[in-house]
Amino acid sequence: MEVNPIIQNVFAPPVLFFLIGAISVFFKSDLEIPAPLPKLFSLYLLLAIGFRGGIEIQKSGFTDQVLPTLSAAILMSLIIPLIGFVILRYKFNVFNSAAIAAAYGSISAVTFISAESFLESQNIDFDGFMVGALALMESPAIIVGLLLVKFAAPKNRPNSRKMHLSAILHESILNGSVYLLLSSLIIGFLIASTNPSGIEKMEPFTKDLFYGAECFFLLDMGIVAAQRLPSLKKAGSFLIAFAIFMPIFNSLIGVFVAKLLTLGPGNALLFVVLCASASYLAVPAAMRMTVPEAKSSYYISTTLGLTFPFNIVLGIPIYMSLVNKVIPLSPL
Amino acid sequence: MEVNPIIQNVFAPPVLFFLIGAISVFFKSDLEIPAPLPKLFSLYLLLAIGFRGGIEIQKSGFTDQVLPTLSAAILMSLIIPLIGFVILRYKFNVFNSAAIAAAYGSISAVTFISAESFLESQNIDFDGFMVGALALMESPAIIVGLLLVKFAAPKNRPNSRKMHLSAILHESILNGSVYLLLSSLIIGFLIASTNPSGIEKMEPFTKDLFYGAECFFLLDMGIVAAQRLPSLKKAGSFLIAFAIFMPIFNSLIGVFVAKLLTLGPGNALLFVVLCASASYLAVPAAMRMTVPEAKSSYYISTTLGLTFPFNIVLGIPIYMSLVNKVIPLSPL
Amino acid sequence: MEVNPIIQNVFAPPVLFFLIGAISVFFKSDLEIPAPLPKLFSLYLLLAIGFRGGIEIQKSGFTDQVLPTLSAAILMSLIIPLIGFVILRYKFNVFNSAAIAAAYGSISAVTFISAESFLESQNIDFDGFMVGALALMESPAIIVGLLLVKFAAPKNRPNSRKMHLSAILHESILNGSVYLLLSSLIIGFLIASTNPSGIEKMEPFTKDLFYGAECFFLLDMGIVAAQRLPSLKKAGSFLIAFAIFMPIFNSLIGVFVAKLLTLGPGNALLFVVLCASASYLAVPAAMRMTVPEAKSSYYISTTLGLTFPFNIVLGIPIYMSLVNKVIPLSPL
Amino acid sequence: MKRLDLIFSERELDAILKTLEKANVPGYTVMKHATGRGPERVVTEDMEFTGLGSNAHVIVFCEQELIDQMREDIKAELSYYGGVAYISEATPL
Amino acid sequence: MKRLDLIFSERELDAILKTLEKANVPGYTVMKHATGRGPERVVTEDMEFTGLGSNAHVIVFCEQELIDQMREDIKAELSYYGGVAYISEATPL
Amino acid sequence: MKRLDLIFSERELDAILKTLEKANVPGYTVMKHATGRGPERVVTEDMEFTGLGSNAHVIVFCEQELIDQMREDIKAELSYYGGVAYISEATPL
Ligand SMILES: Nc1ncnc2c1ncn2[C@@H]1O[C@H](COP(=O)(O)O)[C@@H](O)[C@H]1O
Ligand SMILES: Nc1ncnc2c1ncn2[C@@H]1O[C@H](COP(=O)(O)O)[C@@H](O)[C@H]1O
Ligand SMILES: Nc1ncnc2c1ncn2[C@@H]1O[C@H](COP(=O)(O)O)[C@@H](O)[C@H]1O
Ligand code: NA
Ligand code: NA
Ligand code: NA
Repeated sequence: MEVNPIIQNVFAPPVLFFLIGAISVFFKSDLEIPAPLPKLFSLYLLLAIGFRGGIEIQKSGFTDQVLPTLSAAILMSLIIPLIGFVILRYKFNVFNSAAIAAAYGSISAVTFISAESFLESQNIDFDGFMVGALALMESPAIIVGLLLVKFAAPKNRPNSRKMHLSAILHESILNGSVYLLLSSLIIGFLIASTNPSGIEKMEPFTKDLFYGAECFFLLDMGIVAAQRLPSLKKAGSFLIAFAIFMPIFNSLIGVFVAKLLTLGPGNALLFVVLCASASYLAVPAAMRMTVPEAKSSYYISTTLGLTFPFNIVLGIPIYMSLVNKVIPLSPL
Repeated sequence: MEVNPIIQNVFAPPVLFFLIGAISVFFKSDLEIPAPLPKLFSLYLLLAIGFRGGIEIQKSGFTDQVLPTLSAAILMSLIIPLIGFVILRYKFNVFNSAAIAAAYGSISAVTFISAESFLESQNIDFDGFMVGALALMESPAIIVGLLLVKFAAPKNRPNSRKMHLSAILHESILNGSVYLLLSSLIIGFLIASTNPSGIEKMEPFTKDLFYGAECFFLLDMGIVAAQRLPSLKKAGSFLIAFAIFMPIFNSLIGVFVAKLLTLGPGNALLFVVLCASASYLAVPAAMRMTVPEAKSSYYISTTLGLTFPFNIVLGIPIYMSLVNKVIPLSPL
Repeated sequence: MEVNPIIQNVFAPPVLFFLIGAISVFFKSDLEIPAPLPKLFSLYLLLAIGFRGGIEIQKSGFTDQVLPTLSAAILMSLIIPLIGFVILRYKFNVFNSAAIAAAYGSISAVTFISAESFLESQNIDFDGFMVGALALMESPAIIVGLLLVKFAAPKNRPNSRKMHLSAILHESILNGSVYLLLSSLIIGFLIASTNPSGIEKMEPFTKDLFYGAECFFLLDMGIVAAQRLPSLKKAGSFLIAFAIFMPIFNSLIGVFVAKLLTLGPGNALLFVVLCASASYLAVPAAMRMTVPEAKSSYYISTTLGLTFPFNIVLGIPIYMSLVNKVIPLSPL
Repeated sequence: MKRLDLIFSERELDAILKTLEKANVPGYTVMKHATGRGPERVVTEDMEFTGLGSNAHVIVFCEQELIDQMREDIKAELSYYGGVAYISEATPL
Repeated sequence: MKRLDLIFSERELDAILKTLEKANVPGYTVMKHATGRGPERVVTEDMEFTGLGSNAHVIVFCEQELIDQMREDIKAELSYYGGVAYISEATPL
Repeated sequence: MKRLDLIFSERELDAILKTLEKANVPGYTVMKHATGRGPERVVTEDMEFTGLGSNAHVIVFCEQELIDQMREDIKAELSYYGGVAYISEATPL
């Protein structure tokens, strides 16, 4: 690769739109995308990524790599929150530590989408079953986070409410974004199996439009991320450092697991990005309901204000270099 | 046909998205599509179905079948409310009976769209002029409903306001959804006549995107329908039975009229679906304004909560079998 | 040209949708497109027109015509407000005169888009760099308007706040719509230069969908324009006359400047339309913030309620005839 | 000064605003997209895309006299179509 | 009659409405998409698409007794999750 | 406790919120997308996509002293750009 991959990444439409969104905030432009329009794009992206992933999984079938990779993905989303928790406990109480750790164990679908776009622009192959990993990594991290609170929290948890296992499962699996992604994936799979003509009719919506809608949504994400920055300052330098170094650390674990799994470079990048990204949809929803003691600005400002932009702009190309170093290009 | 048509229908993307919407409610997922996004899709579908219908009508010209079919459609939307009214009067007062009957005499554009998608997936032909029938069946049912109230209501109608004929016409023809459908149809017709190059430029929006937008809207309709179910229980078993048997009864009349009209199987199915479907857009708007004595939950919960899902999931394939039985496949 | 160009223009989908929007208001239909859906389409159109313009500019390169045309465009947007101001001062105070004049010096992106659609339907060529003129004409008119207030307003301006140059620049350049158009243009240019494969992936969103989205937005603009008419009557006949004759007057200046610039008929029409159109996005935002003494209904009702519909329906074909008369078809 | 809160279906908005204009109120504020429940009806968010429509919440700050003037008209409208109206005290800042 | 204003995260809307229904209030009005700041939290518009959600503003016109009846339940909910509740006087039109 | 209702163009929202923050109010709630009419201007829904913007309705529950503290700043803002401000009584639940 001749050109610096970071530069190459920055000159992709989604990243550029993200940047002009962020810049508009710094220059105090009154550009805004009013609610609920961002929700429309967010729902659309989840539906489309799920649907297309389901089709790809059906097409490629369950190869040897699928089961080990999905298992490893779930494992990562169980282990990363534990590591994050231990680190965060230096500075934060159990509630905040568990909530932030869960966010970093879980994933960000839009970061994943951006990594896919990056791979496509570099003509690097990847497999549809990685969307399965995406879908499977949201819930386990939430469960770990809630169990950490359940067992590590002081017994005299103020205003405590009983946290039933059923509530934990409900929050982790039936969260709107998890549910939409999973069920769209199942629909895609079913359609590809039983009714392939349906795919073609969906594609103008789920495929052709996707890239542009991604750009539009990233324009908004740029605005949102930049608006979060001030409240990050209040959160303190420990958390700011955490929001950058935790993804890098997770990407390092991720790349070695990807090597063990003998993933190709495309799948490896996606795996690393799943490890490195942090959730701002499912995890905040679950934590707000079940651990109101945790300060929401901690877990939302770090994920949206720092980790997300870092991954989108710098992280993905950095992880790609990492993958290229660690995983020798096998002659496939 | 080897495979059960109901199963075949269920494995189409629109129906599957409808089902996951409904299931999300049963599992108490927090998936939601906030207002006014459903309105966006609803407006889009009306505009696109009208526009495309207008083009088709212009292309196919006014064949021998057009006038009889459209006249029969109007006739059906005048007769069905009368039958419904007589049945409903066993249990309900004049106001409620007239409002519910009008809803069942009128049509549901999204049910019609779903029937078109079903026909396409089965490679069965149908004609563009059936959209004309769709557009023409909304208003007459409203007019009949309002005349029923005007003449059958007790003379000492409490809080009565004079119901002028002009108000009745206004509510029935200038209702937003009727107006958008009709005027888009006219635009489509005009463009096809005078400026065919305009069609091509519209198609990515009105045609390619249509199927995906239909799925997205049906996802929301699934949520809405499932949320309506509890209030249906309150409405009582008579109304629940009515919401299932009235469409079946109407489909039976419809299929024989279709036979008399010598419609092909595709057009016949659409005709039957128009008879069997019930309105949740134009009729509720008109009834709310002019017959506030009618309980809106009666006519909205039956149409949205029961008749619509029944038609989408089971009705359409059942009506197709009916059509196939009653209308012998002529060797065209 | 055989057919009357006005008739030809009216039978284009965008104009027809505009008209049915307006007609729905006259017939008191309850058709409405609720906020923030119009904002979605407005943002989309700005993003897409900017992006595509940026690509075109990069493709065609900076020809000899680019610099003179862009300079002339800026000049026009500086001069027109001055002329408008002098005329308006016969009837209005400094504040109202400056605000209205600025609106007419600035441009309307949707009028520009409609002119492009008109040219395409007539198979007349035009250049991408005209979008540059579009982007450059918004701010100067605002600056002139604000300077007019700064220097012409009575010294004892009631409730006066200091109007710093920085505030003026901020309002004129960092206005949301100006910023989005300009930055999308830059992104389009950058992508076309560095990453042409990105263009193709954006096109279903920015190009294929464009025409349909334009129609949908014009449907809403028809509603909005017609709703503005009553408040125009209150504004008085002087302002009504101004809202029609000022665009015509500006188009006359425009066509002669276009001739001087030796623009081809397509570019000439776009240049004329930029001169003749009036702003309802950037200028009202700026005036509201910095010149609250001006009555907003004056500048918003004239631009939206009269000048915009006039240009869309009658203006564009009239200007085209004008261009065809003044600019002899050179044998290119 | 008084504060008048009116909550009713957005379908009646034009009629209510006409009543307010007729009484020459100094101003009013409208917030749409409200949902809720009254003695009989439930208004949910999904009604926004159906023909029923959701609720509007109208606030009017004005003198007691104006309220007395509009009372009968507003009450007639609300008793026919449903909706609530409440008055409270308010002091200009 | 009293007017009760409740402002809290839309995530708790179902729980609060259940409390209102349990007390048999004659009705209520809900306005979503509210943002704001409380003693601890800031709720901005962008939270509508994230998992946090924005605020809901609920208005209830009812008798004082009903309020007394609901007080403990509402306070428990709001003290756990945040939000404010205020009562004022209101007279039916 | 008092309840302060402010209604004004959303374009001034930042300035008003800055004033509230300066006075250290315990919190506030913002509802956007309000329309309405004042003595001079009419604000309709279509202004949301034009440059004018619609109205914001801000509610503040706070002590009288805080209101006294903010009064001049708020009045200056509202008299320049338009908008209304009213105070009423409110008791915490
Ligand atoms: N007691 C109440 N408190 C607050 N809002 C109410 C009350 N009663 C009715 N409403 C509102 O008024 C609307 C119309 O009520 P209804 O008279 O039942 O049609 C409801 O949907 C509620 O939004
Ligand atoms: N003093 C106040 N005045 C008005 N609204 C408030 C006030 N305090 C809190 N709120 C609202 O209640 C929401 C929840 O507050 P909190 O208790 O901080 O979570 C805030 O986001 C505000 O919308
Ligand atoms: N008397 C009033 N009652 C309720 N709202 C008002 C009143 N006067 C003005 N408003 C609101 O305040 C906004 C700005 O008013 P104005 O001062 O005319 O610019 C209006 O658009 C209304 O929403
Ligand atoms: Na992660
Ligand atoms: Na029917
Ligand atoms: Na101009």
